[in-house]
Amino acid sequence: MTPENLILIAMALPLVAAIWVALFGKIPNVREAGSIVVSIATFAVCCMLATHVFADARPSVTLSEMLPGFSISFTVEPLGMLFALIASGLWILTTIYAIGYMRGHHETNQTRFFVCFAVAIFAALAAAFAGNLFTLFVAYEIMTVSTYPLVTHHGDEKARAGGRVYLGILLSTSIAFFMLAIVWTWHLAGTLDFKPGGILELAYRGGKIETLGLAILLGLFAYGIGKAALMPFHRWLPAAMVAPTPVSALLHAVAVVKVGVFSVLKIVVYIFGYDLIRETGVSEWLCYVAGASILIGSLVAMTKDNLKARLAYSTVSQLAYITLGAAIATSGSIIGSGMHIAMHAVGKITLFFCAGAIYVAAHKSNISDMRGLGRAMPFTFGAFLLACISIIGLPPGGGAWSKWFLAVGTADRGMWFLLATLMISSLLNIAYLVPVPILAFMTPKGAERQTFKEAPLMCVVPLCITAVGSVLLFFFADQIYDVLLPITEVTKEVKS
Amino acid sequence: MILIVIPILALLALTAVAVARIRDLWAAVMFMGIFSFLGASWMLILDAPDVAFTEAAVGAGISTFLMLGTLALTGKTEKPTKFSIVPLIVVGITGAALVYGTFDMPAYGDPNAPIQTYPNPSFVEKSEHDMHGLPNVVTAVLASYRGYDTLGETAVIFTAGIAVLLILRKNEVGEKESV
Amino acid sequence: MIDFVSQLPILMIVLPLVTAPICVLLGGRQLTYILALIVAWCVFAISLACLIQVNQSGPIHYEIGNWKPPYGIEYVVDALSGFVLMFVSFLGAIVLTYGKASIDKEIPHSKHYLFYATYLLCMTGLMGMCITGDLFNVFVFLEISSLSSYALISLGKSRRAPLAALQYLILGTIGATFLLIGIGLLYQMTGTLNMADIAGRLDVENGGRTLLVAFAFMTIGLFIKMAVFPLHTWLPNAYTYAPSVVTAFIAATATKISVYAFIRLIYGIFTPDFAFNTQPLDSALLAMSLIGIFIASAAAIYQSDVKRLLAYSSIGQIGYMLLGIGLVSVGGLAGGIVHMFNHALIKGGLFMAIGCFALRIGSVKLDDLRGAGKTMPWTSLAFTIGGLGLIGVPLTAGFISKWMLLTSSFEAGRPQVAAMMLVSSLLAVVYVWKVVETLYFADPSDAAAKAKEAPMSMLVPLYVVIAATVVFGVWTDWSAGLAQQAAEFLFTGAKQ
Amino acid sequence: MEYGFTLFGSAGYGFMQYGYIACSLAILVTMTLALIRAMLGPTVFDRVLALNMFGTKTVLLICVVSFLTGRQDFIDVALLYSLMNFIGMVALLRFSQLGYFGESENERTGATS
Amino acid sequence: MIAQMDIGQALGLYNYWVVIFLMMTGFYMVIARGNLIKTIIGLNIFQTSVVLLYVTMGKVKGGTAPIMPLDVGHGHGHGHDSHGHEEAPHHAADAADHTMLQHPLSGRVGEAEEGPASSVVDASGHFTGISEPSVQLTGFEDAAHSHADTAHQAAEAIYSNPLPSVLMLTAIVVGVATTALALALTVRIREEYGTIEEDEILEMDRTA
Amino acid sequence: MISFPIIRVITKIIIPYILLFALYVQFHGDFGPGGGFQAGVIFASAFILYGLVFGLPAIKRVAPVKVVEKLIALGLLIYAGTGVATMLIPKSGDGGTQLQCKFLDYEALNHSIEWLGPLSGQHLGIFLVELGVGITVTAVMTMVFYAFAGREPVKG
Amino acid sequence: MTLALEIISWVFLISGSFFAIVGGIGIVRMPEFYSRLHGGGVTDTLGAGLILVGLCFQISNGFILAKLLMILFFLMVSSPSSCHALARSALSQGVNPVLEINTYESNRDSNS
Repeated sequence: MTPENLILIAMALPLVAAIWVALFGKIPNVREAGSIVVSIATFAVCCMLATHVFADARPSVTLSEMLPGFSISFTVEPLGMLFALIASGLWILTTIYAIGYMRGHHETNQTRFFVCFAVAIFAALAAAFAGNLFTLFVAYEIMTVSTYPLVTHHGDEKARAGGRVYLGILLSTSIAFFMLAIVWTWHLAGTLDFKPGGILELAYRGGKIETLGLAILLGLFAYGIGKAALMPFHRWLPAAMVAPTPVSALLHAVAVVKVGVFSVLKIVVYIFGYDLIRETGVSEWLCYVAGASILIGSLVAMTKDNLKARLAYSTVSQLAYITLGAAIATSGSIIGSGMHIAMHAVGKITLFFCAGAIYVAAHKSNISDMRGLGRAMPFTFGAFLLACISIIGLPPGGGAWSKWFLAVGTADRGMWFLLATLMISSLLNIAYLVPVPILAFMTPKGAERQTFKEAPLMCVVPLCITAVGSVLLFFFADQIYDVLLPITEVTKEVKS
Repeated sequence: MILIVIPILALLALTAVAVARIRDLWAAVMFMGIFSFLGASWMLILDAPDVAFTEAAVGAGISTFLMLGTLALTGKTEKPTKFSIVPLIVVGITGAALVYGTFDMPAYGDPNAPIQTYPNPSFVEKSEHDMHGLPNVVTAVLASYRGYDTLGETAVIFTAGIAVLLILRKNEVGEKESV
Repeated sequence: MIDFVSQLPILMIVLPLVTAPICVLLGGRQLTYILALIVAWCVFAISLACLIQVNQSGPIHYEIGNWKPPYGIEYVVDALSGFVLMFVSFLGAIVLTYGKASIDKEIPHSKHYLFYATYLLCMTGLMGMCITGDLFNVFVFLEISSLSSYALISLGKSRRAPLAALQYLILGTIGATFLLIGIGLLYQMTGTLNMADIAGRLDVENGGRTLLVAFAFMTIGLFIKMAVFPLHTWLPNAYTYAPSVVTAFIAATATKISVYAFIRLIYGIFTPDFAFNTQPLDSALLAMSLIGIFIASAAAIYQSDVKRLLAYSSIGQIGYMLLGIGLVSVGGLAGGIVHMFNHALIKGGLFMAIGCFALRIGSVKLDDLRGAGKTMPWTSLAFTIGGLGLIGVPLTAGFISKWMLLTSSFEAGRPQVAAMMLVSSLLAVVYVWKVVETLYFADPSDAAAKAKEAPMSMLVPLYVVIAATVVFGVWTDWSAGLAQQAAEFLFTGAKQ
Repeated sequence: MEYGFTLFGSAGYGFMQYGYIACSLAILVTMTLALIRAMLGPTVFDRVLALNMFGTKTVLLICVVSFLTGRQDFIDVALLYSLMNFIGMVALLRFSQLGYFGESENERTGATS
Repeated sequence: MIAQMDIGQALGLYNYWVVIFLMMTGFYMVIARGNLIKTIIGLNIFQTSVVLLYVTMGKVKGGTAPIMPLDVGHGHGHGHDSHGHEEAPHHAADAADHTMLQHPLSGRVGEAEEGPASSVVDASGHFTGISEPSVQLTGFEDAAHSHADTAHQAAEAIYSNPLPSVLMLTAIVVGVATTALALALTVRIREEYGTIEEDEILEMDRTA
Repeated sequence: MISFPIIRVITKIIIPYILLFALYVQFHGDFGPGGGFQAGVIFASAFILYGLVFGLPAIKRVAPVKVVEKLIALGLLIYAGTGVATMLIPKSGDGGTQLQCKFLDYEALNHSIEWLGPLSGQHLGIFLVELGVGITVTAVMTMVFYAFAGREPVKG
Repeated sequence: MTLALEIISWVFLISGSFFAIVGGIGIVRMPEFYSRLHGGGVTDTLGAGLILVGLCFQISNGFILAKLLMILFFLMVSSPSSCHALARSALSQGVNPVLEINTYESNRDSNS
């Protein structure tokens, strides 16, 4: 099988899953067996594809060309491959977890849920493989629309209100800013393809756009990609917390937010070219906005008692790390951002799985109600603790490496203030995450009699796997670094 | 000729204003008939007997019958409405625009106007040649040169006919009233 | 042997025109339907043949009655009119195919043959306006189409239908009379009615003021017919209270033809130089269309009747077409033309879906449509896809035209227009989503819960149209290519 | 301005023309008077009477004008006018008698359209 | 703007201004919006005025209607009767009379009277006119005769432009079609609402 | 109009003349002012007058609704049919070639009748076309009259 | 045509014009409906008739003469009958003749 075919197969599989689920909606076992099988197959295909990509192949497929130079096409490069691997890998676990959660929770409309879920994964893969801005945009929009039914899954007024905020912010930013930025790029560069070294340099050198214009364009991109949850367009993230927990896991760990920051990263690397950004300094403001998002997100997270809300704000903060890395635009920080996508994905999904497991088992969602739960649910809270470590950036959590690279990046650019921000933020992370397992393990049970036990096996197994994964990533960070290195190297080759 | 035209024009204007002002709808319809009569007289003077003929048949004839028939079914007087300045302004602007547009027009009856000189040979001269001795050039143009327009016109009348049928014909017994 | 190929342009118009009286002569319900259906598809086939012929061998001129243009009436099928004729006849045919069940329900049976005759006449009028090269002939066919649409609209079941028709009649007649005044002034200054001839004989030095007024009057007349924002008052009522089939047909075609006539007016009769350089029409058009888009879209948001909502959206969409004209570039014009086509498909599809709802639920109030997504899944899906097209989501037809408009507004040096267009799309998101949310995520209303899926005879044509919106959103060589060709033709034609 | 305002058209008229013009003016004066009555009312019958008279005067005017312009074949139009005038009168009377165009009570035979 | 126009030009346009006044009266009635019937009457007046506008355009000073006179052979052989004045003093009037049909300076009046009948119509009575197509006419001999005459006349007489008349015939028909439809709708509205005052109807719709 | 015997009598006297005049206008339209449309209106006026004076049922006996309805279509068909016929009949071009005519090209109707001799296609075409217009207009106007007269006023 | 015919025709025309105007004045100045009917009758028959007859003398073409006579016939038939119908209709609709008005002065206020 050629890598080109693998791309198509990888993307087709989730759609197959969606159709399968839709067809066998009436028979839950068949439906879900299909889901799992397809998700494993997708991951396998992605791995096969990865062997090609990591061997410096850049397979490319063009589906249809709508206008000259304006097409739906896919090109796989390391960053996207990494993201695809994360998405497809975690999809398997999420699917298993979701089955457990949904059954444990007796949710309605499960068929719709799994269909949309599969479509969202398809969109994530399409975004990962996107060969040009337009394809990325399409995938991005498909993701927005397909996750909307997931957010409003409960169908009550609260869910619909949350869904409205979710869809409203994501669609409006993407249409009003992202689209505008794409058109502008097209106008400037005459192409939308992702090219190593960026496509805007020529336009900038040719005087078609001033530095201020470039800064505005970057701003349009950064805010247009609402999924990156850069403040002040982060409101959709907490609003989407009305969704069932597997959805939150999907939204906040794997698919949606990661598509956002991934897009930002990709635009910085392949559209602007991070040398251009660094040279012109157009991203400095973005650094500070990202820094502010990091701090504010963390601070807000501390005030939330609802676990999912706290995690949501934590995500806002963590996403800003990635954006910050992109904005700093040194090769180290870019790699750090790319790594952080992986590290945070694995860590955060664990946290959400835990939150869901707690909810399934104990029907608790507020942190203050979780006193002493750790004894009843040791695996869950153990996993929670491991993931916390990774998110905070302490060894042996994977997050340590990515944060390290980011910190090095700020130091390279002499942004000492931002370096301090990163450090303070890590402290804040400790302050809002660690109390949860401490509360669960260390405090005695409350007065009421509690007879909780662990959530169903289908829930616990995935979360243990991801927790272990987040630790393993610490030891295999080297591989990720190697994988991501070509992104920056290619740029240098072009420069020289 | 101008001695006749000017009174006719004055009467036309007077009638038009009368129609606009009068509240009695029946009288308004009658004035409309008068307006048509006068307009047709002027058309005759303007060398358009065919148009005058038609206007007489339509404006003073069919239209009036229809209006009266409708009034018979509806009601005879108009309720006084409160005066609004907006329509007057709109009308004023439109009228001013039109008057402005006349400034570059060829004068009335100018034989050198584009309309009189352009299709050369003119319809009159051409139709002698084409029509094998059809004296009424208007008919020749109507039915032959621009016969297609007239087909369209017939289609319009046809449309109006079946449209009125669609709107006013009562439904057959056993069908619910289309209300 | 009769050479039918050379007679195609006239057959296109005369065939339905002759069939209408034949319908009346025959009477009967099924027979006339079949006859009308056959003729409608024949007309589509003919128009397609004409379009192909035009693409291969340039514009077709057909002198009716064998009289040379300044004397007789001439038909001109060029790239633009061929394109418009094609989609008008297509929508005419497909809506008729779709409409049997709906007509059976909404129109008294004894009037069916009259209905079909009127429908064919309406089609004749619209196509006649499009194909003719003679200015006065435009007026005549405009009246044929208008009169028949007044009659068709008044057939609605609501008691407000006759009033809506009368309001349309009054405004429409004012519009037509303004057009007539303009034609008269133009004729007086040039001595001819043939469009190409007029264009050649315009004498701006000596008749500037009269020509200006003629242009203004014709423009306003056409604006009324196309329901540009401040002159739109007839449209919402007319669309809301007309029978479903009529709404689908008229909404898809009537206003587009007026836009077409306006394009002809600017590019075929007056020169763009006259319209845009001596008068600041381009800025005026842009301002007007943007204001129209915003106000109409905002009004659409507040509607509780879906038909009315879509009607307001139509007013907004007309703004996009004018925007394309106002950009005064090949790209912008092509965008406007493509948007005519795409919007015809999308609006046709949406109103067809609404017709299905009306058939099964009996009402198209938002309240009554609650939860129809469950009982009428296919119709709801069609509506959703159409709605996405209306928003301009990528991979739907609506996107392509918006993209073309956006890029050309950048090229025209008006990025602010592009930005406002994008912001206005957000309003479209809101009103479309309002309906979609009601369909899928609200508690079913009584009527919707009892409804069953629309019959196959309606769904199949509906899906043909909806599929077309997707197909032309992905493979745009054909639609955008033809529009591009037409726009280039207009521009180069104007330069000669 | 040569196409403008010469009192008697492009060239002088003969006695005949003056005569016709005088005659037309007399008719126009009568028309004006009829119009005044139509405006004043007060009953609807006054208006109908004035309308009828106006119509007749139009017929005359057209006859005279067609002689004046030398196109006597146009009195077809006058013929039509006289017909329309009569029919219009009948319509008006019918309307004022019955209030609507439909069948009167004693003429009704149950036929419907 | 107006200052640039001389009086003559103004007088050359007065017809148009009257027509515009009529149009605007009709237009005012339409948009002043009250009674539906009144609105329709307004539309009618509006359209009739447009007809007048067109017809005014077609007129040529000193021209006549574009219908070639049929009744040749009577009087002096022209469409209009020249009243048989023999007296010398009346000749001026007679000539002036002719100018309405014929070009003032043409002086070919006499030729037109006697020439054509012999020269253009051949012995068999078939018309072989000036560069006539091969079609021969016998069913229309009368017309052919008259045509022979009028053919020459047409060269001399000024005819007003027939095209505006033709257009306006169509426009009038369109107008009456519109009126009929509008009235039919009005009848329906009255049946539905019981009134034909627009504001009352709208009020009823609002409260309904 | 029972109560107006004089009107009834006068109407009876006048109607034949109206019809005669209508026919005159119809067929003399090539020569003087008038044509199909005007003739149609006059024809219809005669019907309307009859209907006004003698009542709707009386006029419906003269011109039944069904017939009038079909006549509406017939007139337009005659017109359009003439056009289609010109399309189908080839005209003889130069040197005996057979050319296909365009729509409404009356030259195609040029033909020769044994006892009459050659007949101008233009005349024939215009005649047919005017006839079509006349029929349609008559029928439509009568129909519209029926439609209005068939309704009854609503009290209120 | 002879001068005599000319003179006769012009006499008719002028007297016709005169009666037309007189009738016109009558229709405006007469005090109430039924007396105005009289004025209308004068113009419609006498005025119109005289003018048409006067025009008849000017015509040499028989066809046009026939048409003119036709018009005359129509007017003569239709005007009186419609006048009659009008009067009758007015009477039946309750427009009563105001019999006590004898002088123009006394009707000034009733007319307003």
